[in-house]
Amino acid sequence: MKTRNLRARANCDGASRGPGRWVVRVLAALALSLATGLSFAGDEVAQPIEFPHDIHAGKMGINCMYCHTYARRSRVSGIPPLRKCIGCHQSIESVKDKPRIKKLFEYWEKKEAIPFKKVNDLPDFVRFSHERHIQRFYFQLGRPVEEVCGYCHGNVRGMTVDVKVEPLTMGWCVACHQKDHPNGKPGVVVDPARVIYPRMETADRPAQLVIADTSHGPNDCWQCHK
Amino acid sequence: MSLEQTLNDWTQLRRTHPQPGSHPDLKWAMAIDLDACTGCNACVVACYAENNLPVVGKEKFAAGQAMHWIRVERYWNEADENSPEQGAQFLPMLCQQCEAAPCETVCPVGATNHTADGLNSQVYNRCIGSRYCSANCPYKVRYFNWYNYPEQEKAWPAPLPMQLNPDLTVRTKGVMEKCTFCVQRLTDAKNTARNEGRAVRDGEVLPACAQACPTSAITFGNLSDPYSHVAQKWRLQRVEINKDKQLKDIDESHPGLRGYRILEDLRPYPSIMYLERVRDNQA
Amino acid sequence: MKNVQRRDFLRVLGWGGASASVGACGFTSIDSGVETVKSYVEPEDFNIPGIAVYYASTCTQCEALCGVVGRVRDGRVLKLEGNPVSGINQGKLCGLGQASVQHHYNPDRLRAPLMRQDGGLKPVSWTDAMATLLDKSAATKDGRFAFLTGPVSGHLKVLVRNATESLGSNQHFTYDPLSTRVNRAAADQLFGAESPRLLLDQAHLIVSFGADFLDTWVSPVHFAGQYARFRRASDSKPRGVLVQIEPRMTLTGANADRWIAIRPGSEGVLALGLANALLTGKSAASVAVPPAIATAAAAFDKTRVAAETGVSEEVFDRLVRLLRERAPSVVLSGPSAEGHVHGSSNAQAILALNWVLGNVGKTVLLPPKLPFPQIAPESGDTASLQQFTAGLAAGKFDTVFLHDVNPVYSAPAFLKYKEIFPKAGFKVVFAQYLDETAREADLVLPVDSALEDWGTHLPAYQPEGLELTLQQPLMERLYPDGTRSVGDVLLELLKRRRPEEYKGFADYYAYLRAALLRNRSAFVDAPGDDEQFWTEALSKGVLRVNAQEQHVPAKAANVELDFAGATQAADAQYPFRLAPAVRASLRDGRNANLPWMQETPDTLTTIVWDSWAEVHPATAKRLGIVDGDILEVASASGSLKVQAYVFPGIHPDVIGVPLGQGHESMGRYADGRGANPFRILDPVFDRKTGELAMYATRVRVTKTGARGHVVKDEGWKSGNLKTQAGRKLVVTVAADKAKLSEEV
Amino acid sequence: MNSVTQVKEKDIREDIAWAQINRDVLKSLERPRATYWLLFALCFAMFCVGVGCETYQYQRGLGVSAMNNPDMWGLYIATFIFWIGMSHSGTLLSAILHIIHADWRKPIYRFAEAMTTFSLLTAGLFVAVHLGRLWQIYYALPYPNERWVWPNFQSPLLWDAIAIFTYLSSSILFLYIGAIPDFAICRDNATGWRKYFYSKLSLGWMGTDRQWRNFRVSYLTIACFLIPLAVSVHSIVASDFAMSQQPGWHITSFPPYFVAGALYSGCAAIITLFIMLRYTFRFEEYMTMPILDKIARLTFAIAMVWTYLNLIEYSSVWYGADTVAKETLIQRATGPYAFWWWSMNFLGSVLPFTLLFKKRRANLTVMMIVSLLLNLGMWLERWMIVTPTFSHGYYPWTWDHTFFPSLIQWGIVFGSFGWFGMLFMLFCKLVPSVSMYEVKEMVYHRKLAKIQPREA
Repeated sequence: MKTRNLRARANCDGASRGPGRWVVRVLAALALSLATGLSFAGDEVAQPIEFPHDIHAGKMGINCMYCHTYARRSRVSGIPPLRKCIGCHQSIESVKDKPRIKKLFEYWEKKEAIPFKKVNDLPDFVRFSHERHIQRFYFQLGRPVEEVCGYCHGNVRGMTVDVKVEPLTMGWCVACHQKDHPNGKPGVVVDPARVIYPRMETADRPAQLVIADTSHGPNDCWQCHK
Repeated sequence: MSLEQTLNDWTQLRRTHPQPGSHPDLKWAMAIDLDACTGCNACVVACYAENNLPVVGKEKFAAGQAMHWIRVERYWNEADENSPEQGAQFLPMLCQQCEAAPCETVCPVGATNHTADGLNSQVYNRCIGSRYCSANCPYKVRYFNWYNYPEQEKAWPAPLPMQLNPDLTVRTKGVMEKCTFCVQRLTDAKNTARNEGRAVRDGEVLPACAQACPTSAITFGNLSDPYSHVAQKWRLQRVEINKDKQLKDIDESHPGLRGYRILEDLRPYPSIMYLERVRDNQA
Repeated sequence: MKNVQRRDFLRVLGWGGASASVGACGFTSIDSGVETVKSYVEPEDFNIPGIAVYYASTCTQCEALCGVVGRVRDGRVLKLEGNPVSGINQGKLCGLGQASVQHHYNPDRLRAPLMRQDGGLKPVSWTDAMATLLDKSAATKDGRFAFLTGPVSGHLKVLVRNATESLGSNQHFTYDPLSTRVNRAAADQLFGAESPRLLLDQAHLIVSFGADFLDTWVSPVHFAGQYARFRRASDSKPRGVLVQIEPRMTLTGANADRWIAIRPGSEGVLALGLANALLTGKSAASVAVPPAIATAAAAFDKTRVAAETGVSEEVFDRLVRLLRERAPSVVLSGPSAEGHVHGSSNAQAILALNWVLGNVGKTVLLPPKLPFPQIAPESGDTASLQQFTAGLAAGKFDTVFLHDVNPVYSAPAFLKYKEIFPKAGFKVVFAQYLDETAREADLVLPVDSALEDWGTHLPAYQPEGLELTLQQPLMERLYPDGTRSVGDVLLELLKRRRPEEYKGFADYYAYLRAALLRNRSAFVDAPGDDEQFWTEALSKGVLRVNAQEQHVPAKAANVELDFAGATQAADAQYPFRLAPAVRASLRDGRNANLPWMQETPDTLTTIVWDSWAEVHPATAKRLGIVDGDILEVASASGSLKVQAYVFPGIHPDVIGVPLGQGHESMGRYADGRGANPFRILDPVFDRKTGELAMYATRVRVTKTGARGHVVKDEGWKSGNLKTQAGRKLVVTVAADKAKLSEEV
Repeated sequence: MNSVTQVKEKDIREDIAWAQINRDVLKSLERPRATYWLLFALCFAMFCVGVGCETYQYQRGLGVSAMNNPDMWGLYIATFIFWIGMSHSGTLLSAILHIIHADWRKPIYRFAEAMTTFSLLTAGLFVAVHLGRLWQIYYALPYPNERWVWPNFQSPLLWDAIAIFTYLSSSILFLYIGAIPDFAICRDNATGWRKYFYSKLSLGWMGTDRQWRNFRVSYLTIACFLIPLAVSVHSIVASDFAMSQQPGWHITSFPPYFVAGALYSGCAAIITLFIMLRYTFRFEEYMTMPILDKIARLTFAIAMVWTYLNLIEYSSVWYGADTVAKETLIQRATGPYAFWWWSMNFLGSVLPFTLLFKKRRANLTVMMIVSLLLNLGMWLERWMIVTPTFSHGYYPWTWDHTFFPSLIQWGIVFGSFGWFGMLFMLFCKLVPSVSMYEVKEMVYHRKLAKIQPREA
């Protein structure tokens, strides 16, 4: 069983039922506690059009958000509307006859959306906002885009078809939110009694400040669980 | 994070008494004016529409398994037996989002606990359905999924599922659920505010019930913001979140105070203040 | 937003997280390549996946016609909120309005036209259906056509009228089972307007004779908003006092400071008694009161009133004192006062009190004059159904269209509607469900839901200025080739009959747009170019019409009262009066198939999913009735079986049975539930207007011996607990103790 | 240790040959007769009923148990407490009586301990049955996980989980260790697979001095360890209620009250099984009437303690400040549950007085019936603690005075007895239900007492 599946199962509460299944999950969960350190490998996904990220983001150096334009405005990043692809490619003669571009134009003629497969998917009970992360790290803290998107999506410039590079499980999110990422305002002293767990403080940082740092992060189950 | 750390947290978990300043930035609270409430049920329907509540049908309703997060209760006076001359008494009852919530301490898995902005959260994924929270809830406003409504009980025959709100899950059998103050709206509002680098404005976000209420009987807002409408109401009624006896209880003669919290003497410190219903005896 | 584009984006696309996940954790696989995500073909700036867009429209659930905004996300309408721009509901919305999404997504909606072939209704294609429709209507001989609709206004009314005329007929009937015609007639006579503008929030006192303005009467959400302000106190005005006088407690009565149970039918007597008491010591000249009232009133002194109405003298005096002290006030007349042989006289006597008290001009004003009468609201009545039925019986109609009505369900049994209906040659029913009437039709045309259709509406009650409300689709048709807009169908018909006039219009939408643009000048601050005007109109959902204000007449027109039969001798065989109460959730029964409406407890009895008979405790005691007893409520015209509910808020001589249930064919949530009191109404009519007297039916009640338990939210499992059992749940404070004026 | 003096008269005949003891006891392990299989089949059938009901409930959801808001806990929790209570018998007999050298316990403690273990197992079932999502039950365990989420250590339910696990494991250990010498005896007399089976179980017991010494020490240690545990377990179960905020639940005297109730039902159950075993396996020689008499008297004593605590509960509620709690108490006595409540009090407090009469104590039939009734009373007690508070709590709107469990619930409760029966019958055939080596000790001490009577 691959680590990813283990993680998936551990985060899926009640999706698959049936007597005995939960035993498996106990084992899975226990195994997980050991397996947290393991490296993660996503597998290739067959897409209707193998979109070459390496050319667009890598060679051309196009900003991720030029195409994934919703990421900074919405909880979902979305994939570019067909018109956007056409907008450029109808004027790029050099590659007009490449098979993928041909395919692209076929879809365009049919005025039909391309049925891409999701690579990075979250369970439906998770409330995750691209907007917040982009706004904070890209716009407020001015980190470079490849780093900001790279936190979760890895080095997309190196891939043709995107591949999932991080497990995107709760433990993984928490691990990141526990890190001491710089906080806009100084930590407010909050009564620790009001926030239950998982508690984020590490030995070197007092509880109160941590809560202020991450109180709207994973300390607050409702921030991510809907 | 080590077990020792958790245990250490556990020792400092709950006080019997909420501290002033527990929620420096944000503390969601309500004030419900029973003189304005006409008992029209608009809030109830709004809640069904917003929160994907299943319609359980007559049989299950008869079995006491209805799923209305907010219910409008109708009481008569003892004297009303033959002619209720001053009408009926309506009470919209929803989760009181207690500050020292009896439900939170008893949940074996901590599926329900207090959020940083003073809500009493219920995490469906975590819930194992021991129903201890409901057992310990004085208001009995927690509702248990006795059946698998979405799939087995067919609570939403097609195309009704298209109406379901994607911002929150549809609960399945075996989990406890309750009023959340429409947390999905609150979270979105907070995100917007933080994107714009400001605090949440008063009136910027309302739960479905408050938004629908034709008489605006429900005031909702941030109690930690002294200028918010709800905070003003609480202050004016001399009701304080961290007291279990308000001025009104201490000094009966004090004129003009209508604010009270239900079953306050049990000390759950509810976040909902009710305003007494007014009747004119001259009429 | 340009409409063309909106139509495009309305295509539903499956975005990640766009679909509500089913199950406590719903779709939980986080493996790659499982879910598909599609991109838009043509992007729209205002449409961001995962973010909801709001569109303004109009709620057509009742005649109030509140403005709504629909929350649309990824092409699906999710929820309706009140439209803040609308002067009617100012951003608020009642439960029934919220529930109209369930009309839209209802599993029992018709998805294809049905045509009667060899006895049964068989699904056919729209092309065939339209062909038949056009042929049949073409074949109709002049004048032998009739159109029965529910209350209708705006451009749909124009089309209906023109379609009727194009078939050489003028037989357009508007039928409303819950008609307020009596009230409107009386108001028209007394104030010169059918629905005068009421400033409840300005009043210091409201005396309502059965007008349930908080729940079911005229424009509930608007009045509820006013009521809230009416209850507040300020330095300028005290907290308003509400007195409700009615035989059966309505929600408004439940909120009254004083609820007075009155003998049904004697409301007018009480009103005259009050007039008498108020006028004594005043010269008739000093107050502008209709002479007839003044003269008639003289005959009604305290004791007589007490005797006839059953309202004690002490209560009467208190009422007089209130009316003297608290000015300005408003006196309202409602269905329970108007549903009698002498209903009109009751209404006039009651409304005339506003003259006596000098409220007219202060709290009772006139709405502005409507520039275009052709789109004026046609609030229906029941008399028209009688005429229609008469016409059918006489075999005067080859072809009939029915839209937005369900007479087979809502017509009283004595009309024998179901038996007579087949006499029409060709019966076309526009319907959303296969309801009782549609079953009898020859051609059933499935219509769009209110959230799919275009439309303009003119609310009969205009709170401020003059508002024309726009109705626009909140999403694409659920069944694009299954349902159509009535407007489109009628336009089709008109194109056939009067090509030269109508060939210009592609569809109903085009027609509306053109019609409104043509009269742009008629609207307040209509901006520069058409496009801008139209866009703004759509985004607001409300158009303010330039209309000149009307002022109330200085003196009331005279009225003629006729109280014959006001006080009838007790009937030994049928000792009780039937109060067919209107429920805000089901109204005339058209909403019985909305699960939310069935599941939300009734406001006063908290009963769900059923009908019941309200019996006063004393009566129940006398007849040995307890909750859950199955009673037979029988009138001279029929009987029904229904469970008993012992209810203090009702006059001992009255049995209350709510309307709306008892459907035979409507849908899975409505069918075979409860009983339908429409059926057992007696053929009693208001003497002046000929309206069906809803509250005049006399019934007798007998126990069948069967007993169930009443399913309700109230603690039926705890010995029918009705009080707070000593807990401090709802606390009541006396008005003089509270300091409302100092509250925020 | 010199326990000569502890040997009471007539607990056991002193002239039983040791070989005969072996023979008599091992006889109970021989190939079962048809009646055994019949009984076993019966228990299995009961168990199947339970499983059937549970399966249906698992598939459909807990709604089928007719629970509702407010009646969130039905029979399941009541019966859970009942079984936990049962489990206190064994500990009482083996541990407490062992420490105070009440040697008459020796012939009967073995099956009592078995009872402890099995009723704990049964109780455990009810936790699972009660849960809405039992496939997530592991969330209640403090296991390390990548989400860094721990159970809520504040919740009495969590304490329950931990306490019960500990108690279960240590009672199993206790049972097993106490039986090692007997397993050895079985091993020596067995053939075929039994030989293999018992030789594994007896852990190579040779009966050397060293083994005996270690055996005694470890046995005593666990005994001492077990007593506080037993008390704590039921106190914790009590705190499920006492720590809540509901009228009629948050009562200080609950923990001792529960413990007393537990011992009470435990003793009653012992009497029942005592009589059954004595009858079926012809154990008259070992399970003698004097012993029965002693248990009976013990039972009476505990019954009185229980009654006392019960009255304390009532009076503290009655004179307490919480009006609602008083209301609930009155509701119990006069409301829809009046019959159950009064019969509970009668069976629990009045019936035990029959045990005062020597003649009754000597009459097996009477004792059988009484002991069964006492347990019924105890079961009712649990139900009367759980349900009335739910159906008549603080909030009047949701009162439900008509609550009655559905057949599904009854089916599962019914099934649990089948499950217990099955386990116990297996036990009888696999483990000597009378501790042979300790009976021998008794006989030996008897003899000693005869030979050298105590000097005045």
